[in-house]
Amino acid sequence: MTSRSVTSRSVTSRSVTSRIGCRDLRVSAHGRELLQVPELDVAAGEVLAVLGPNGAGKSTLLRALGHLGGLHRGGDVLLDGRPAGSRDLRSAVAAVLQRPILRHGTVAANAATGLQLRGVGRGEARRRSAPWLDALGVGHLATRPARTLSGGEAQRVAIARALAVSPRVLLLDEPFAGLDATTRADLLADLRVVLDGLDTATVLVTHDRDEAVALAGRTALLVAGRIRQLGATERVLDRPVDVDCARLVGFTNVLPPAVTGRPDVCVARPEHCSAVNGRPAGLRIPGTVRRVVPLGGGTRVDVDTAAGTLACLAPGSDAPPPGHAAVVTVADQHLRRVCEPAR
Amino acid sequence: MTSRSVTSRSVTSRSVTSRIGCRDLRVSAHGRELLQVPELDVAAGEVLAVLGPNGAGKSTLLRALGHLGGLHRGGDVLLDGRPAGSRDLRSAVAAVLQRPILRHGTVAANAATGLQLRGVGRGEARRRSAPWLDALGVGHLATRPARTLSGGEAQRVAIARALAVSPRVLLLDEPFAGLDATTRADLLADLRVVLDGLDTATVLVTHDRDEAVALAGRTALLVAGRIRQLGATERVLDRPVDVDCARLVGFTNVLPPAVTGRPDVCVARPEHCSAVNGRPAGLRIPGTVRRVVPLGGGTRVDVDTAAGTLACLAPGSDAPPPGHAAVVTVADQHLRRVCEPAR
Amino acid sequence: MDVLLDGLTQALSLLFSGDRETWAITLLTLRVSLAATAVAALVGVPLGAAIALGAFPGRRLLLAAANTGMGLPPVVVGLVVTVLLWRSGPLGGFGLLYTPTAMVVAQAVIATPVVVALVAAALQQVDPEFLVQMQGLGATRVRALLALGAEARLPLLAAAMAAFGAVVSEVGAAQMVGGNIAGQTRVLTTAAVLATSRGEFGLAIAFGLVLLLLAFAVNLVVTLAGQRPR
Amino acid sequence: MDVLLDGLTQALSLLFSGDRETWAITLLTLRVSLAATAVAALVGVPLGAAIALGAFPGRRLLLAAANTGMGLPPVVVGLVVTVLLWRSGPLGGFGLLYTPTAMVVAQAVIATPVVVALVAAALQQVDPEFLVQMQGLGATRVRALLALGAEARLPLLAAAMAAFGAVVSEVGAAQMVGGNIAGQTRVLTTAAVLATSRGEFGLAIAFGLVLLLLAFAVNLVVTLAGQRPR
Amino acid sequence: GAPAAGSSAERSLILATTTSTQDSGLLDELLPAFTAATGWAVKPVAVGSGQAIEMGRRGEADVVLVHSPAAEEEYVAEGTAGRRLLVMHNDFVLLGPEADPAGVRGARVDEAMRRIAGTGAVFVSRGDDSGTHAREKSLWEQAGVTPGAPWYQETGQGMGATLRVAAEKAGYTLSDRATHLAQPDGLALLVEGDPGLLNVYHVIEVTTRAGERVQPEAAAAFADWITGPDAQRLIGEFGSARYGQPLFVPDAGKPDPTG
Ligand SMILES: Nc1ncnc2c1ncn2[C@@H]1O[C@H](COP(=O)(O)OP(=O)(O)OP(=O)(O)O)[C@@H](O)[C@H]1O
Ligand SMILES: Nc1ncnc2c1ncn2[C@@H]1O[C@H](COP(=O)(O)OP(=O)(O)OP(=O)(O)O)[C@@H](O)[C@H]1O
Ligand SMILES: [Mg+2]
Ligand SMILES: [Mg+2]
Repeated sequence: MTSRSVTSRSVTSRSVTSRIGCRDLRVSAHGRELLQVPELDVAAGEVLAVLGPNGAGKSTLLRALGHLGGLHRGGDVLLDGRPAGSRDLRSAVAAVLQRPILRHGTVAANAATGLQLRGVGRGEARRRSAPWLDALGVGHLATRPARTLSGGEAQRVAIARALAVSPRVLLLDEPFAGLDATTRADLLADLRVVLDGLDTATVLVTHDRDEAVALAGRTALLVAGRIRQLGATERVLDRPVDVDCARLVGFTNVLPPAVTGRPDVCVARPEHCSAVNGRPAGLRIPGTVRRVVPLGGGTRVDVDTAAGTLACLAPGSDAPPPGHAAVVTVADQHLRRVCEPAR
Repeated sequence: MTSRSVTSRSVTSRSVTSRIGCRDLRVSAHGRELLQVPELDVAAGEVLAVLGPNGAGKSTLLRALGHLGGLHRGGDVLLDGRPAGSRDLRSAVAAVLQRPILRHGTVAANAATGLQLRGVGRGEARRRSAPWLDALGVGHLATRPARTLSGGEAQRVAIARALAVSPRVLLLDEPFAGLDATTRADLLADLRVVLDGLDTATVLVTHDRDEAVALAGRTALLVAGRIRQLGATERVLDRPVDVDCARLVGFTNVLPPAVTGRPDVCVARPEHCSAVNGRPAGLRIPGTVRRVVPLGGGTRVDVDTAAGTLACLAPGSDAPPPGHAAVVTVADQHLRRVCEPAR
Repeated sequence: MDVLLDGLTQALSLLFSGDRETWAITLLTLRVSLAATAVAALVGVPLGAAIALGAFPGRRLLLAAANTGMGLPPVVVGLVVTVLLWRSGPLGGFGLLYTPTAMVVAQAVIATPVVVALVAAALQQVDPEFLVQMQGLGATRVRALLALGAEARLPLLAAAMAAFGAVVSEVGAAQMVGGNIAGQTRVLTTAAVLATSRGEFGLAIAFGLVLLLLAFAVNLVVTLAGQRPR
Repeated sequence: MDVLLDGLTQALSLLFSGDRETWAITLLTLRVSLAATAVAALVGVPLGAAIALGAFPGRRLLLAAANTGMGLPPVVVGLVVTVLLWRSGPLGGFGLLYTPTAMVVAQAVIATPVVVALVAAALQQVDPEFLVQMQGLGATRVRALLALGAEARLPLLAAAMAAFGAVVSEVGAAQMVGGNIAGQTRVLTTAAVLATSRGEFGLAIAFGLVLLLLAFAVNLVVTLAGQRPR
Repeated sequence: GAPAAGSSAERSLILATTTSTQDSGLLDELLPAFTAATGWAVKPVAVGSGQAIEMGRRGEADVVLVHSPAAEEEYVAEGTAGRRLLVMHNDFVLLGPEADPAGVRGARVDEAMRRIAGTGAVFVSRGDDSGTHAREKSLWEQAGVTPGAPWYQETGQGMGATLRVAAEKAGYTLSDRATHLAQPDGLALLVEGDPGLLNVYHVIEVTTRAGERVQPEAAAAFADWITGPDAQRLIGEFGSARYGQPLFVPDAGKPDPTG
């Protein structure tokens, strides 16, 4: 009874703001726990970005939030602050899965699917979904069989199909993967406007930090099935709390206390590390050049040090040759202190 | 006879350098021409990036080059400078399709597929493909059924599977889409090294200009089934030859002579246009603010002008409110002159 | 060979002279077979779908049983149903033996494993993500299943046609539980057998041709229905 | 009901007392049905694959024909084959009528449309990109098709089992072209019919059970072969 | 008088009979007349004699019309059957290839059987415990021959199918005259008219002793009608129009030749 009343209290206290959320959500498959999220809330009008390495459980989280698919799920999904059943979620949620799954039939029929599944008549559904096809630049393909589309075209149809139902909750799984850069840039801007207008709660899974910055007020970092960090996007991307989070947001050089002589583990981005010219201030870590990779716009130098192999990314192409001694330098302002990874 | 000897001469003249290429390649479906490439050559050890909008025919080009699938193909594919049949291409080519297509069975079995299809015994094939799974960070999944993988994990298996055959020609269709940012960065570096070592000719389809810069010496821009521009990557990305190419590589603001008063059409990147503070030199185009989209790291301001709607992207968040008059300014050094799009 | 030609001629004359008995037999054949297929579908489609989509213990055993069941000898099914419907049998009170209803029962038993096995095979081949995506667009369980059915339309129709084909063409059970009673339970196959045993080979082949025509017509209707624009 | 129990007891005693005649009949049944299925597969698999993967004119017509063909009445097939094999018939010179070979021919005719239709359905359901990806890994045409076959293993096995089930359990054609001659062309279904017409219902059911056991054993072997680890 | 149409739909009896009565077309002639006369609808189930008698034994039929005297007597002796009445007869004939390799044409039937066995000419038996098969077995017995492979082959099928097998294999066989007349089988009629070749049909009533759902009044109605004058006249006329000779000889009331 006690734990129950606690739960319901905490639920009520959130119900004003939370459109979609969960409490103590767990997912397992074949006896392995894929996901465990004690608490998550996304408000109406808010976009939450979810970043994480491959296999972290991002797609699993989206599915669990929408009660999609046959997962072994535990815990509650909350809709408007109240525990919701699959039926409630069906009418509230629209999802774009990681891979566009289109039906047999034309593009227009596919775009209308969401509305039709919600009971809208065929003609009406097509009328209402057509503008979304135009918005995503695939209106001219309306009469084409969906199975002949290119990858990016199919992805656009999948997005149009989900937006056409004006959902209260939008679950997007890497929706912009496969879109060309120009469309993607325009869509980021357009989607921002659309979502603001729709008062939709959006969960956006992405690997692109720029997308998170552009669309999401808050970002969650998911590693090995757990949310390690959740907060304002800019802060999450700049102040990782542990080594895994640091790696995830680009601080891939990890410098343990033994190497730096500082009390905490420090992390740094390769683009802030240099193997070429010792900067005046900051850390200096000696090592041997392992390899030099010219990368178009710059050069990546991997240096073997006491902290393992550190990557340095610099514009230009001058680098010490492999096998030579080098000193990796990082300015203090670019160092971040983190905890050891939670295990 | 004449045309024949011309062809064979031109073929011989290239045969020293060209690993994979084509002459007068055409693909059509349902009577619609999807692709027409008069000439293309990729040398051993070279990486050619192919950029293009969705539906441009990039995947079609890859398939045509590998004689993959049942396309209505015309013209010749050249292998080592000589017109090649499907049989020749099968033994030379490995492809990563846009969508990872895995077989029923374990990850290890999938990784070994390419070698087994080339006649390598099962045990040997598994032994030789295992290191590639490790290289792509999915070695620990070897015994898992391939159908339970996450999207990114499947993509990695597909890449490992193709690399495991050490192909003479590698066709990659957006191979890094769906990979997390850290893996992608590492893989870009690793792949560079691997490809240099393998002496493989690679065609890389991508939407990511950074990937092209990092991996490809030359880049082709494909629009509506035709290669509009082909050259050194840095030049292609910075000096588009026509409006379509300009849009494709990020010069999305198109300024016609009528607006600029200059003889040619000019293009500019949104990040080089400003609606806030008139810069001292360069172009000034007056207009009305249509909308302001805050995009995390900056603000996008769309301005309605005589040249249509122009997008301005600037860090920070100060922007004139919608409806107000504004002047879009671009520095001269950021303007590029292009032709009208070829029709 | 002249027997075959003879059969063709007789088939045409049977059909176009509007021979009342032939039409009655054909109609009964259609009614019984369609009813049996419908019953088999009613039982078999949910079962096949459960096998394809579910994750309950005994799934594989059920599938193996269904596959074996496709080899259920109609004669034996007929015999078992007969024994059950016998006056002395447990269901004798209904007096169903030697009625079309009994034929429907026996043929439904024959067709059900066909439906189960082929429906399961058909649904298992659709992308497993399909149902998830339909749910993700707001489909309730029923609507999602309907969408899945529409997606697997062609193989499902093939399953239905296999089942219909199995019952419309079988003779063992029809003969045994129906008794081949003229005007009551005589269907095209039993009529063909009777004609054969009377030595009227041309007539037997004519009945066979009418049967094929019937099967083709049903197939055509079903195929066209399955390809309606959407 | 006691008839059913009686059948079970007799089936067991037939099998375990090692009744030589029963074993001979069972073996003949297996041989004929397997041979017919093999012939049907030899003809039907390439045809079904061509329908599924090809793009030639008449594809859909062929498919409709195959679907209709699943409803080929065995009685009529038997009759037509008989007429052709008659001494006075065009193929009478071979003296095949009332031999197991004739039964294989007739049953292969019955099973081929089943194989064609179900193979086509099975292959059409595999991701069309699959073949392309196999080619993209260096598969020649043959190897790519083999890989496709492995991928569609389960529905292909279902097709094979449907075909085997159809022939092993049918009686119309077996009776007509085989003649149910003791020791020569008597198979389990015709033996069951004979037992029935002799009023030996228990024995008939016993033969039916043996038949089911046989079908199940074949299914088991095929299923296990299909699930070998890879 | 005839009962109302409404109730006649409810009143139907099951007649278990042999395939020969159905294959010859006799039933098609008799049953409508019976229904018209008595109001009983009939479900005729045409099966092997063995199965027909078994159905009577189990009470699954109301009345049985068969031609297998030995099996019938055994059945009646069990005590569950009612009246067994003589209905009609026709005769069996020995058929064979026109060339007659065993030289049986015109011989007495037991001599013919011996010659067939002696020369090893193919003999095709129905082997299905039908009335015809039962008679054939007793003929072998009388001839003192034990038939066996390879010349003796059993089809396990009805008369029509067996005639075709015999024709294809150029063998001898025993058939009832009606089926032989009805089927253009290409076999020559070699032996006929022997007293041992009489084919006698009896109607047997099934009683409630065989099963509680049996309708004895239906059995009585059928037995009475088929041995009555109207039915006997129909039987006597049947076949003349088509074959130029009657196929059956009505016998009701005559002394029973089978004892
Ligand atoms: N079978 C077909 N029938 C008609 N059109 C087709 C067919 N297959 C492909 N197309 C069209 O050809 C064009 C090129 O397709 P392709 O897949 O090559 O594009 P792409 O450049 O790879 O695009 P993306 O970036 O979206 O992957 C697309 O517009 C596509 O819709
Ligand atoms: N049915 C299953 N059985 C076992 N493991 C599974 C199953 N389904 C998913 N997984 C595993 O669960 C983990 C999380 O998968 P998920 O698809 O959520 O990852 P993700 O974060 O979306 O990755 P990606 O960035 O690659 O899309 C992966 O390691 C995946 O292999
Ligand atoms: Mg995912
Ligand atoms: Mg593509």
